[in-house]
Amino acid sequence: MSEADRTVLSMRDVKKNFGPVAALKNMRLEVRPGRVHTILGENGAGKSTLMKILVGVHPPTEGRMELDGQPYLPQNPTEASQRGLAIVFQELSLCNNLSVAENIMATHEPARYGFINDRKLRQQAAELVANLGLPVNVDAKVGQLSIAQRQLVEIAKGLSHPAKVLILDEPTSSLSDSEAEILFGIIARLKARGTAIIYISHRMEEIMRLSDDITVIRDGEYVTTRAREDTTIEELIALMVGRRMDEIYPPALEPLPGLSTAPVLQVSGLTRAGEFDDVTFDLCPGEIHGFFGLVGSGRSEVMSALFGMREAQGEIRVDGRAVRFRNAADAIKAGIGFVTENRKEEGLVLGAALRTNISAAAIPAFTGRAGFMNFGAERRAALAEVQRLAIRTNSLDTLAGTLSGGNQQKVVLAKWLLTRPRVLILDEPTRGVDVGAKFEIYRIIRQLASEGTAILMVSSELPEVLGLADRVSIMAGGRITATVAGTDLTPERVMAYATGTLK
Amino acid sequence: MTQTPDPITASQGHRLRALMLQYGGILLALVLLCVIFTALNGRFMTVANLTNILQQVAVVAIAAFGMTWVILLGEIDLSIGSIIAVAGMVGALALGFGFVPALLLTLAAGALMGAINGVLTAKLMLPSFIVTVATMGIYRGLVSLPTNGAPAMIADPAWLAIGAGTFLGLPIIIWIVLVLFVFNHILLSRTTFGRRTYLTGGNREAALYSGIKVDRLKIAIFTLSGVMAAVAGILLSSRLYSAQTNAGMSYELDAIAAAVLGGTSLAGGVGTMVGTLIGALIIGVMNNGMNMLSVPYFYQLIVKGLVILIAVWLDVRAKQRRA
Amino acid sequence: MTQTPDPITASQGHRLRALMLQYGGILLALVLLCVIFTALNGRFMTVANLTNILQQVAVVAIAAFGMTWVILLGEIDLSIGSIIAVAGMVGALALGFGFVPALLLTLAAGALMGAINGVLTAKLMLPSFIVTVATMGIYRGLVSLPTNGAPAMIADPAWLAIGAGTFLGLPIIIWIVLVLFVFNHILLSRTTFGRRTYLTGGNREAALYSGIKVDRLKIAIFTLSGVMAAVAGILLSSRLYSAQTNAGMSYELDAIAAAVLGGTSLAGGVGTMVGTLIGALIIGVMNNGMNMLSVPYFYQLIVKGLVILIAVWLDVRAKQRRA
Amino acid sequence: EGIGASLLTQQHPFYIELADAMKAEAEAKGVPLEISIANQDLNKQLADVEDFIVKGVDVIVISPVDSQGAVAAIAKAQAQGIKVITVDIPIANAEVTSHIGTDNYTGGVKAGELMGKVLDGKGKVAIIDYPTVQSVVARIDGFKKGLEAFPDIEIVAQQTGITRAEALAVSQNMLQANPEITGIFGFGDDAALAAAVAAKSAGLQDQVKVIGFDGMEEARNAVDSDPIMVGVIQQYPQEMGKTAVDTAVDVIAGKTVPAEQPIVPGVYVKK
Ligand SMILES: Nc1ncnc2c1ncn2[C@@H]1O[C@H](COP(=O)(O)OP(=O)(O)OP(=O)(O)O)[C@@H](O)[C@H]1O
Ligand SMILES: Nc1ncnc2c1ncn2[C@@H]1O[C@H](COP(=O)(O)OP(=O)(O)OP(=O)(O)O)[C@@H](O)[C@H]1O
Ligand SMILES: [Mg+2]
Ligand SMILES: [Mg+2]
Repeated sequence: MSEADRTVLSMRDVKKNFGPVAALKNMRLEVRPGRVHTILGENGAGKSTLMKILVGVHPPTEGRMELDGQPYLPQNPTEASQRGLAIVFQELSLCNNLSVAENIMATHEPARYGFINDRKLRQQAAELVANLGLPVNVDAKVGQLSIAQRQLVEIAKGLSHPAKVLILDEPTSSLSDSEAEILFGIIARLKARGTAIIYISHRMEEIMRLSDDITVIRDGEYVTTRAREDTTIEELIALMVGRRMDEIYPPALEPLPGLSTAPVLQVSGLTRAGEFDDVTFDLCPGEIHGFFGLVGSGRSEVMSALFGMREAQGEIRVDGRAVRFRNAADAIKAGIGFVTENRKEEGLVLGAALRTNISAAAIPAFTGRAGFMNFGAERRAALAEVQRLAIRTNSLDTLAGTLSGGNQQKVVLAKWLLTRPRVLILDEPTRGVDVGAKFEIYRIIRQLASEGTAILMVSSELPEVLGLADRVSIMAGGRITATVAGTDLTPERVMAYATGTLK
Repeated sequence: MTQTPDPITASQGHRLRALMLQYGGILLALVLLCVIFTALNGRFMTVANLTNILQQVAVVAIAAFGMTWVILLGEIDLSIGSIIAVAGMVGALALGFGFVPALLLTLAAGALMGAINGVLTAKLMLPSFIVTVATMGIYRGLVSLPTNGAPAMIADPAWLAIGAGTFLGLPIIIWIVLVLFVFNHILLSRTTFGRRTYLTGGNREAALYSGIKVDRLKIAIFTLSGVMAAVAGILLSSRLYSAQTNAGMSYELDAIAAAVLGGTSLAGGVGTMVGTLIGALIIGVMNNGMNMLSVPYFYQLIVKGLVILIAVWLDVRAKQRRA
Repeated sequence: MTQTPDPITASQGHRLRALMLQYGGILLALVLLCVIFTALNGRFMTVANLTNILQQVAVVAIAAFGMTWVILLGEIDLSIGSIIAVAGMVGALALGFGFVPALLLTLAAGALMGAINGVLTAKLMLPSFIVTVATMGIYRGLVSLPTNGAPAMIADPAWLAIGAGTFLGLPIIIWIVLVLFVFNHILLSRTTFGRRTYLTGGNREAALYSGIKVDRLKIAIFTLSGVMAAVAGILLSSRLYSAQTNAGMSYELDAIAAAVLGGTSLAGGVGTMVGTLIGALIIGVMNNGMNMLSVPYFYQLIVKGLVILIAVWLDVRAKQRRA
Repeated sequence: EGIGASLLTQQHPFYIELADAMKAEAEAKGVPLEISIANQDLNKQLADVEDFIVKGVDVIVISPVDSQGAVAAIAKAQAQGIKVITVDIPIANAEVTSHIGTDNYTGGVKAGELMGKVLDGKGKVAIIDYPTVQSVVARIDGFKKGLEAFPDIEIVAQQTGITRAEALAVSQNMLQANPEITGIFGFGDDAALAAAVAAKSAGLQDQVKVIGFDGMEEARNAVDSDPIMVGVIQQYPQEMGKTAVDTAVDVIAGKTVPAEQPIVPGVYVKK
């Protein structure tokens, strides 16, 4: 038996129930050293649950697992890590008030008699980060980092000690292509060293590039495992969603007749020291305006300033009238909606019901007489959004925190669709969303645009930006370096502006 | 994929079951207590005694309603004991202007003290724990100034009737508790104000992004808590025929305990008025029942602690089962 | 983007500045208080009086060290006041077996009571607020049983020397505070135990995922808090020549206030022992200074509240400036 | 059936002795006695009395948490036809069947006179008080009255120290601010004993004289053995408790009892 045929980790007939919810029904998996094994499935199919079972966060309800031919049933993450498994979690599991270095080295700090050697700790973390080629400052407090940088820290943490099996649960969901490239380089090196890698992602191109084996799961059930050479994107999608999909980026729809062409939003000279500088653009009804840039280029900050959550100099006009938003309520009243990028912190109340989350930004719309909530209308509206976005849940009263990552993202989207905004800001709207749902979201974006909603779309996924946007503003270092449209809208040009090689 | 059942009938049909599921543990604790006390003392389960319990629990229950709001926001209000005392004193002194002016002045004083807590917490962004520890001292100091620490007697018959009178055969004080319970319950569970409170307590950042004016809400809720404490202070001073400068001392702990017993999470975002009422009743039944059984004071302390532990444990277990 | 300076020189060079940045606001408050009291009373700034302050603050400071751990974890311990009393009583009664056995028994009792809090919180998954409200009553009831509420006299010279004796010219009680401060400070800032506490308090989920045994940690920390309270109880009983059954009543609030004044966040994950010590000193200086100035009791309450507000406000402002 | 007693506290030796004396006497007379502890909370006292009413006691003995605020509880009991006897602390503005108590004001005067005598009529005096308790206020007023006879004695500080720990800190600080203090009056034994400790730790044991109030065993021993403790005003809880129960028994038997049964405090000085 050659090394590559050896199974390092296997699981058979694994079941996992969360109360009445059957997250996994009959999972099967064989992972081999030096190969990237991708798990593919829709949102809520059970991928993260599978990984959490592997690293001892949840015990399986039933089933057998083996590691190196030995029975394997980790009771907690420590045991899993001692047995040689490492994981980069989908939902960030970092401590905001500690530094990057302290997070990366958490629980295996260089220490003697329990005393931590801080110098060594920072050195080791800095070395690790440098070796990995990650652009993060190890002394920064994690709470001050952007979501993308936190994801890089999470990756560094997962790689901070050697492992036989490395699990990456949607590591690229908030990375832009250039950071993703760094990660792919790392993966290649680990592969060469014989590390087995379990990889989860919803980005099909990436999957086809990286994977050696691909396991498809659907509704918690094992569907099939294919070698990458023996399959195609189309087939995988069909296996995953149970039907054929021809296109991912739906074509633009005819705009409704009588749409005004006057800009609905005009931004000029928007500046906030240290974050962004002289941001100027305008936005017309029905337009999809993309914002592209590398991590930390300041796009999210601009959007939160537009939404009244940050003070900034400069002028914002809505329908030609100058406005000054003191808070998000003002912005919402002016018809702006904002799908934020960090769903856990800014998007959702994890401990509240789905219904409560979906109506959160549209409370005024469900206010009846004397401040009473109109529960019937709220339920009907929430239900409509749940169905439109195919959010996987069995009740509107489910707590948002128990949904899978991608479904949580859809809830945030639903919440803002419900406000019927005239200007919708989307910050990484498809972060962690599966292909089928992505298509659905794109279709909705198109639909909204055709009805006259103006859309500002921040995305780090270049294909997504190119596939949807009419115009793209490219940000680098807090400034808009170019705005391109039409035939200029090519991947090469956009990347060149983003990285600063073209000015 | 989405096996969403019809949401409207779902919520209506399982109403009662949902109630049992939600409060099963804590209700069980309350019922157990009552059964035990009834078995041990025949006079426990009499109308007179149950009325007694409700009257005795009134002050803490009303304060706990206000506290529930504050805790739901993820904040805390330790000053309510002192506000109770100040309210009584303001009432006693203002009764010179007549009953209605005194009532209004007292409620206004409660609102003002609550609003100060709220403004300091929301606008200066100080932790509410430390703000209300500070105002707890300040208000307690203030209450003692007019009489130099002595109590102020109350003779106004209308004021005294609040604590001693009856209406339709039920003590007025119980009516007040019921009305305030219904008011707070509806405000919390049926209005947008309540909804905003849950959202903000659950995730302040997300609430801000959803367009909720968190600062205003916070001030409103601390004000509400102050008003509830003022009502509690009115009842207390009426029951005691006097305003005591050390009235309400450490009632904040009882109020918090009632809320937490009733399932309110100190992290914010989770809790109900029904739970708080049950929590307050548990505390009241326990105090009364042990008095009826002549349990010596120190043993009462111990038993009370044990009962609280068992009640929360029953509740936590019931909730785990459900999940 | 990553302008990482050399990390090692950076940390050494900016040590002092970092200290000022971190504690600037609260240090300023402490210094201001001292300046005001010195200006108003010449006897304030004397060695004798400063020794006085340190002695008076000792009990609360030590309890606050323990409390800081608990709060860092995102929990709370309201039972320490009662543990202080139980510790004194155990000591007084156990002195019959000799000084050393009494000392050990007292510390063991503190550890046991803390561990009970920890186990109930960690293993039964009850909220620590309600657990320690309950044990506050239970321990307070227990302390009164042996003497039926009366104080127990202490005559053992070694035990009394703890509160009254000196060593190298400094009262032993101050030595104890210093040693425990250094111990807790190092344990928190330099060891893996401390780091785990920060991680767990900052993000419990993340800590679990990182393989920290959160339950064990929690029990250990409540135990530590119990031991600290026991030491505080020993000091108090030694200073008072007796174990009082109402000793330490409401000291938990002072301890929490000291920690929060010192910048410890009740949400967990943020705080230091240095801050807590400064917080405790502010409380001590304030009490002493106002006594020296013969400020009447009620005004003291008010002034104390105001000073706490101003101190936290200065601190919050300083931190905002920095950010 | 029987007597219900609602006492102010159970964490003070005076009240412990009072309760013990009541229990002993009730046993001797064969009458049921139940004791509730109000723990210094007037609202709890009211609840305790309400519970007594429901239980159907014949007589209530009460040591009011507050001499004015307890009116509510007493009125409630009397409205049900239950007779009320107060011990230790009298009730203002209400008629009770009988009051048995120390004359705190007179005790305070005696303390003032003693202080004047031990200081030879001159010096500086500090007071530790508890301003929200009326019996203590009476003691302090009496003490000041007693000192009026000594114009060369000046009261230089008056601070609040409720528990022994607080009293210790307060006396340390007063001595620090006024090192020329020669006399300290503590409103109770705890305050006085703490003041003595503070004087010693400040090295002023030869200068300061301390007088207390209550006169429980610990304080009396201190007066005997500790030169700083020059005297203590002594109350008689046993006598008070016994009288209270005897009075209650008489009331149940339908006898008339005196409305006032004052127990004059003694002055305990070194043997
Ligand atoms: N703690 C939990 N309690 C209840 N249900 C849960 C819990 N965790 C996961 N689930 C449910 O289990 C199912 C699988 O979730 P999981 O997170 O594994 O999906 P996923 O495949 O990782 O999806 P995504 O691509 O969106 O991340 C979902 O229906 C989810 O709601
Ligand atoms: N190397 C770094 N170290 C510390 N902070 C950084 C670093 N780089 C950027 N930041 C911070 O990150 C923020 C910029 O991230 P932001 O989220 O605005 O970028 P973005 O363009 O939206 O990109 P993305 O959302 O993809 O991360 C700024 O607040 C900046 O201070
Ligand atoms: Mg997932
Ligand atoms: Mg961003």
